[in-house]
Amino acid sequence: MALFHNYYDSASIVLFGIGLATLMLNKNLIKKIIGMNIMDTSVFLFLVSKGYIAGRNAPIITDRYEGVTAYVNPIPSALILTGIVVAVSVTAFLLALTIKLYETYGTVDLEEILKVKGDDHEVNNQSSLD
Amino acid sequence: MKLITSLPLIEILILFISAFLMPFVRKNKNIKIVSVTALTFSFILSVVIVINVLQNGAFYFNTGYIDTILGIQLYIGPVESLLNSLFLFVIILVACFSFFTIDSEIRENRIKLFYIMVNLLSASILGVIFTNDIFNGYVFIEVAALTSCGIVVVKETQDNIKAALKYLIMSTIGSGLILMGIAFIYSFTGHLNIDLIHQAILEDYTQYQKALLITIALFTSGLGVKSAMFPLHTWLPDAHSTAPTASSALLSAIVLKPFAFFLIKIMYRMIGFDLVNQFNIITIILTLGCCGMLFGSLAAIFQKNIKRLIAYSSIAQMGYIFFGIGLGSPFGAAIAVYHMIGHAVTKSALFMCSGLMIEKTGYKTIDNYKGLGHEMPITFALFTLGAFSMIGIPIFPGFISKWYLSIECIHLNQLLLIFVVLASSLLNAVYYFPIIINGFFGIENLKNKEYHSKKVETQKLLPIAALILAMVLLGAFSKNILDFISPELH
Amino acid sequence: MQYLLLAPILFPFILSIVLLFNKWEEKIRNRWVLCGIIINFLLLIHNVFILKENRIHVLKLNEFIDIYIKMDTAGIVFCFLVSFLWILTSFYSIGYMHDERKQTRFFIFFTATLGVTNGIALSGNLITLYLFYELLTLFTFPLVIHAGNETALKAGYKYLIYSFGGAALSLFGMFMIFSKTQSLDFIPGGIIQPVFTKELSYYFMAYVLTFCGFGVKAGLVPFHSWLPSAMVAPTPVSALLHAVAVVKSGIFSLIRMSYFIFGPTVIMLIKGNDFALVFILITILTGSFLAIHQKNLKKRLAYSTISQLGYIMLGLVVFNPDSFAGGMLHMIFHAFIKITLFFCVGAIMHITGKTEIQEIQGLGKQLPILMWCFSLSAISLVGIPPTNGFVSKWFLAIGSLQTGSFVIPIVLLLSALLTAGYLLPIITTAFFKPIPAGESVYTEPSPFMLIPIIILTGIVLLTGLFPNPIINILDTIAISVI
Amino acid sequence: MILSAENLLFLIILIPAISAFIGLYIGMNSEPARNAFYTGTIIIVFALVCFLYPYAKSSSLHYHMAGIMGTGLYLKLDMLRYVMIFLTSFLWLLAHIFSTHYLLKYKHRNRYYMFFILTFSSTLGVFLSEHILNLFTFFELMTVTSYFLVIHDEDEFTHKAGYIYIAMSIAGGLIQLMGIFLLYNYTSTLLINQLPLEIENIGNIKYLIAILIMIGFGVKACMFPLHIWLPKVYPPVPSPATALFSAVLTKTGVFGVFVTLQLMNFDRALSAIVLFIALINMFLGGLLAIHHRNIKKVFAYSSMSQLGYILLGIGLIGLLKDHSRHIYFASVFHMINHGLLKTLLFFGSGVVFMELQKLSLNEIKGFGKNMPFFKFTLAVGFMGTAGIPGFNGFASKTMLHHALYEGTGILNGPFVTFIEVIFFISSAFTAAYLIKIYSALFCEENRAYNSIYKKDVTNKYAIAPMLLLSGMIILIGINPGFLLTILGFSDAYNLHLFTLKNIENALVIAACGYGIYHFYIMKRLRVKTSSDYEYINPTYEWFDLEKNLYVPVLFFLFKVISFILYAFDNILVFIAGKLSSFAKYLFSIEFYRDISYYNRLINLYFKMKTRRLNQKERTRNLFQNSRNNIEGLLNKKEENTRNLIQNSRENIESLIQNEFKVNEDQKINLKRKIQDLSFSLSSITYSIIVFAFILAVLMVSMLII
Repeated sequence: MALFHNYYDSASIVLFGIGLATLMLNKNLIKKIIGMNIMDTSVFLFLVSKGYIAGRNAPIITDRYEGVTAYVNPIPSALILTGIVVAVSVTAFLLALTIKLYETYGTVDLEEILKVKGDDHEVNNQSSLD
Repeated sequence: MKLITSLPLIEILILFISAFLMPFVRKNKNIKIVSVTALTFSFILSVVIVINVLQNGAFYFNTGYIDTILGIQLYIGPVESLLNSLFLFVIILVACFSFFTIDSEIRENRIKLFYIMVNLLSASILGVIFTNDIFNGYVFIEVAALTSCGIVVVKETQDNIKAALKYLIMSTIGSGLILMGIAFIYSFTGHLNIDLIHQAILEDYTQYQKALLITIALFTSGLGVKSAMFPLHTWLPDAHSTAPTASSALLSAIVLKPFAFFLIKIMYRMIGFDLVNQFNIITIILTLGCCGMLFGSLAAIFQKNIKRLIAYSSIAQMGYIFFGIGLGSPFGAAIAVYHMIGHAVTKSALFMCSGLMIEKTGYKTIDNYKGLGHEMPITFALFTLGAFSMIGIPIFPGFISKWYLSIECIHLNQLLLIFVVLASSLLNAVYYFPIIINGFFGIENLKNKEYHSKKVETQKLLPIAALILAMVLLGAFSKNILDFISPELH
Repeated sequence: MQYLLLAPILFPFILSIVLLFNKWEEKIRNRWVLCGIIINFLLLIHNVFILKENRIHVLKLNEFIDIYIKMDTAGIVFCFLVSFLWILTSFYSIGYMHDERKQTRFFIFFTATLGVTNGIALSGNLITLYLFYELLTLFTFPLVIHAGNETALKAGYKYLIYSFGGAALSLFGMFMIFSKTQSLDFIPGGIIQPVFTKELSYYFMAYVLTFCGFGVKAGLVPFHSWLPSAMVAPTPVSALLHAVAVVKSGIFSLIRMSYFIFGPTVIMLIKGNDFALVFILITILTGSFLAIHQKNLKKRLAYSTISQLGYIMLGLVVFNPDSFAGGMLHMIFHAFIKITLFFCVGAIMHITGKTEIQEIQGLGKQLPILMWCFSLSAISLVGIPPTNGFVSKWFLAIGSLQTGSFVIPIVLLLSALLTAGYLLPIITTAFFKPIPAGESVYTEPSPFMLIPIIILTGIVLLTGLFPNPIINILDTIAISVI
Repeated sequence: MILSAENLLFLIILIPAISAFIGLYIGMNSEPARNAFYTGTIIIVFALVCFLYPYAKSSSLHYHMAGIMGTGLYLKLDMLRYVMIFLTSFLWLLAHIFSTHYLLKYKHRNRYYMFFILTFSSTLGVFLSEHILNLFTFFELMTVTSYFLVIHDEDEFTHKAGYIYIAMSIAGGLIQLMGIFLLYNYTSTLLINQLPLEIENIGNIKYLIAILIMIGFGVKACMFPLHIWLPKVYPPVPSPATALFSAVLTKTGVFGVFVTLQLMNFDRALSAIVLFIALINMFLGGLLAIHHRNIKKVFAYSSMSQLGYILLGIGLIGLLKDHSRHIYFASVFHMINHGLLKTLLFFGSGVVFMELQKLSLNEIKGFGKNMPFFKFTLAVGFMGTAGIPGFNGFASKTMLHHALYEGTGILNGPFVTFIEVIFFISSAFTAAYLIKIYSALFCEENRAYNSIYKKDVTNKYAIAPMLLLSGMIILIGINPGFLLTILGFSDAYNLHLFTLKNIENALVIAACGYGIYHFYIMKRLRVKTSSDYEYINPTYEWFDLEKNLYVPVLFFLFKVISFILYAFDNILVFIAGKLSSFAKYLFSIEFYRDISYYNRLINLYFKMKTRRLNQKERTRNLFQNSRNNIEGLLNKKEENTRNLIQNSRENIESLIQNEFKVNEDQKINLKRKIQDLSFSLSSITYSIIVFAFILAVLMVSMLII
């Protein structure tokens, strides 16, 4: 069965599922952000596992260059570096917004925040069917 | 000759550099000047690119001048160049418009942030259009997502932040899916460059039937979220209606389009027409497009807030674009691109007009706009022209894209789809006409409204007028635009 | 020289723009409007008789959007009818709009509509016709809601939705035709060549769609209810638009579609005319039956227009030279008669403010000239032999009998009886009912209103007694087309 | 040259038409000038008609004027048509003289005279036209112009009469038009002289055509099923006009029937139909005339029965194919006599109406007790109509009778005897009702009038025409041969009408008439009231063809069709209304984005409950609305539609109000519930759920396909 011998793919798919579920189901903003990070890491795992060639070591040149065959395929790992940068920046932005919301609403529970009507006046007459 | 081919990269770099320089500029006035000069300069470059492509066809550009495709490759065909110049044209006009309106909408210290975001956003949009490398595309999509969320949140009211948060979460899910899609493609083709992937897929796609299907699904849903495809559009009305006018104009008109175009690139250049038609994902996109068209217009009918109304109408128009893609024929994709251009020009004009209306009357609900046609006649006239293109009065681009869509439907002998196209344009009429009629006619509408009382300064009106003029020209020269676009997509 | 062809279409637009931009006081503006429209009529005469060329491609955007103006006999006949009646209506509306508000706005759109209707008449292909068809709705809309009150706005909405719905349907039909024939130019006898058996249902659907699309403006039954509710407009508008310009352009586009695009042979092949016949017979009966119930005079005339339009469409759907000539004749005669009736009702409303039928008791004695014109036109609409209503009914009946169907003449005659049913009571109440006590004395309307009415009644009676010249012209068209 | 014979034909029609309008203009300022002018024109026309006699006698005149009325104007003059126009112009002259005196107390005289002369010109047109379309045109013109005479008095009663008259004539005219359409379609010519040979070879469609055309003429000739307008129209019309209605306009109908039969070259079946209807006419006319009290109604029914006689003659022409000359001249002769007699009678009723303004026998009893001249003239009229020897009625009736005998050879016996019996009974009825009127008018005792009406009718304008007419009646009565030779009947003199047998036969009829009068009328119809005898009229309870059959059927048909077509009228508006309300309901859910999912479920539940109660209440008043619709209050149509929309608008408002009401109280108890129950999904998560669901569906569908 394909699932048993490529552990990395199945692991990353499972991780992706967990990340997606936490992102969606939790009310707490912080949990959502954590869920998002899990999702991203699962994708990175999947990508890195694609580049892995058994019996070779990481594509980092310590003291001397041992030739192409000694190292694992470097491209996926390079991709993941940019992926991590992107994930970090998004998390930073999300946290900033959550702090701002916390300052005004005093709670991080998204449901509470959404139930309180917004401050600018035209919002309230939007939702009722007048 | 080499210099010409590197122009696209220069364009993107100019915009990025200008964005990075802006924090050092002290006064807001200079910020605006820097931003617009960067944009105009890149617009000039884009026009040069278009002429170059017109003369000697599409060309590739490998960053780093290495002829081997190791670095990131940009592909500049007729569609890309045209989209690039037209989007820049609209962004410049929206920026000029924002010079005067942004001060009243957002706080003093946020203006600098706004213009940085605008430049970054335009840079990333050009990147998404040009790249021939899917991971590079992913990076630019991420930058675009963050910056577009930035220009939404810059208003910092309660609702605004909530909407921005909702938008950001939804787009992160989208980009997660796209990344997973890229990972899948990489896993079984080993390349990131679109053309190489295409050759790889053509060789042995039979083994990866299921994987290919999943990647297409991932890309569709990921990009669908970002470009407000029907079921995944719930973030758009809140984000666009609470954002400041300039940014909502940018968002609706420009930001949604590159993601849809990226989907076209993946579908037709990476995987190829015949292969894509085998999977029934195309019919799903088609049905979602139709539902989008109908749902968008129907929802807009019951809207009271004018910005939400126009936001819902852009969902409907995105529905048209996905309808074009969903037809599965190269000509369908060409019409989708043409509609992108037409809609970009019209929607930005409509948003800017509604912004002016809100600024002058202080209300956002339509019922307060009775007799407005009398008070601010020019803005309302421009709004009416924009609305006419949406409704599909002949000569305007709206009508032409509807005509071509229907002709394409008949060629693929699906006559029922034409009903959907016409029904949605009729529904447009149902919600645009009351605004226009109540504005211009009716005794009690015009009871105590003096003529020209809410006069709008001309410099705010110039960009809108330019856009409407561009719209009419687009309508007039639709034939040669389409001849310019369609060969490339075959 | 070729561009003179566009004069009848562009000149009214220029005139309306001139009116828009200078704020003249009433007298000068009236003079401008009058001589503008008369010049337009002269230009038309010049084009028809002196100008050599009769076709011009104004704008060719792409293979389907191309504005193409062509003068052929059918177009000229319709154009003459419209331009001539426009002169008389402008006289009348100057008199009528004297003490109304927002007159300049009225005259701006009034002149612009003339240009659009001429455009419909002279258009050379279906897409130009569709373009002017849409513009007609947009330009007539402000006229319909001229009164500006709530009911007028509601009627305006209804009119807009119906017209745009119809336009969308006909657009759908045009898509289908265009995708098969790659061109929409009008060629007498139709441009759809060999129809293969498998394509029959395709063309039938195209025919049905275009027929219903253009039928909306021509008052076909299920789509007609905008006409009575549009009666809220001032009388020159309802007289001109809902008796001549709007409805007749609906009919004219039906003629163009069925005789110059589909062609009689094809329509008979796809049995489109049987489909249309059912709708038309219902239109005739609905129009006349419901007219009897209406108390309001204008509403009654509106429903009568619907039924008379049914006559004209009947003439067009029965593919036979006699009935075609009958249909066109009735189009011309009905235009003259109905516009006189509307003018008289308008004059009555203008002077006495009365609109209901039982209010105008004994009015005939106070306004003899007006009511005599009304009675003569009403009698000629009923179709009593010496009048022109009878002539067109004669051709219609003979034509339909030649195709062997008994139903059409019977419906024609039943509806003639009903026409008498709803028009004669007006004459009897006006002339033969005693003037109620305490009725204030009314005098005849101003000459501006009265002269057009008298001229029109004269024309109605004249064409009734000597219809031959018109019949010959129409026969030439009929032969070339069927 | 313009006065050449052919042009005269057209002039005869043109002169009165133009003079009508000139007279109207003259009448504006001076009455006598206008009267003189009109008398002058009629005299000129009469003179022209007399001038034309030699042409008519020798050969037939033809006149053709191209262009007018699309098909051109074809006029023809032969002996029959000459008789008709002579009779018309002569009677019109007398009626005009009579009306100058009669209308003194009337208003709108100007208008009356105009339409009087216009009807004259169109009647002449009917008799002269040779092209069926011209005939039809003048026929319709005559209808319209005479209609304006009918509604001259402008009161409610005349308008009802006018309505029936115009409705029936136009309906008849249109049915006739249908016949003409078919005729033209099959023969492609409409000239009367060319038609007979064309009609041979068009097969038995010609019967349908003939019947349709005859219905049109039947309305005017008061044939049986179409006679209902007669009793209603004659009383309100001013007497001179009624005289012309009965004497001349009915003749146009009969002339039309004759022409149609001529076209069909006297087909046996068609003549049998005409004969059958004639018999009904004769019998029914007489029967109803006996019962009625209003003298104009009596004379109306009497002219119906006399027309029966003429139609009998025309019917017989067709049946007695070879020697039909005899019967032809009999019916023409009877037409002339009937014209003269009816004019005289109606002039009499006019004189009575002038003095008393009443027409019912009960009121005018004993009016003419001591008025010798009046009594003499009416007596002559009654004698003539009853067919007493020595008067013109007798001559023509006996000629008809003779023709019947000749017919015995051809028709089978019993049929002739049947006709014979009907002939006898209806003549007896005629005698009966004439005696009834004579005795009521002249012999009854009426103290009220004795004092007032001592001396005779003074006005010479009224009495002169009556005297002239009675003189002619007697003259023709005595020497019928003279008139017949003028008509061109060769062996007029050896007719020997005054044989003993005929006279004896006529006297027996008169006796039976008196018998019917004495036993039936005096006993049954004269009831002894307190002071005096009172005539009652039982026919009102009888089955009245119009009230019980025509009106209810037509009204029901009209209502049903209007209702169906009304449904067509706003079928689209109804559907649009339903669609928009459904869409509105659909989207109201979408916008409760602030209240949590659970709340929304409760909200929905509440709404469904409230909707169900309004549903019941709304269906109740919807049912109520549709009930009063069905009751056929169609003229309430506007209010219904308005309150239907009103209800639906109120329902929507009430829906919204109680939604808020529901929201308020619902919120209160919900708040308490929510505190302990923290489970809720925010709108963002709501949309993500949707998204996840779709993604799942996508995945599953991928895997399956």
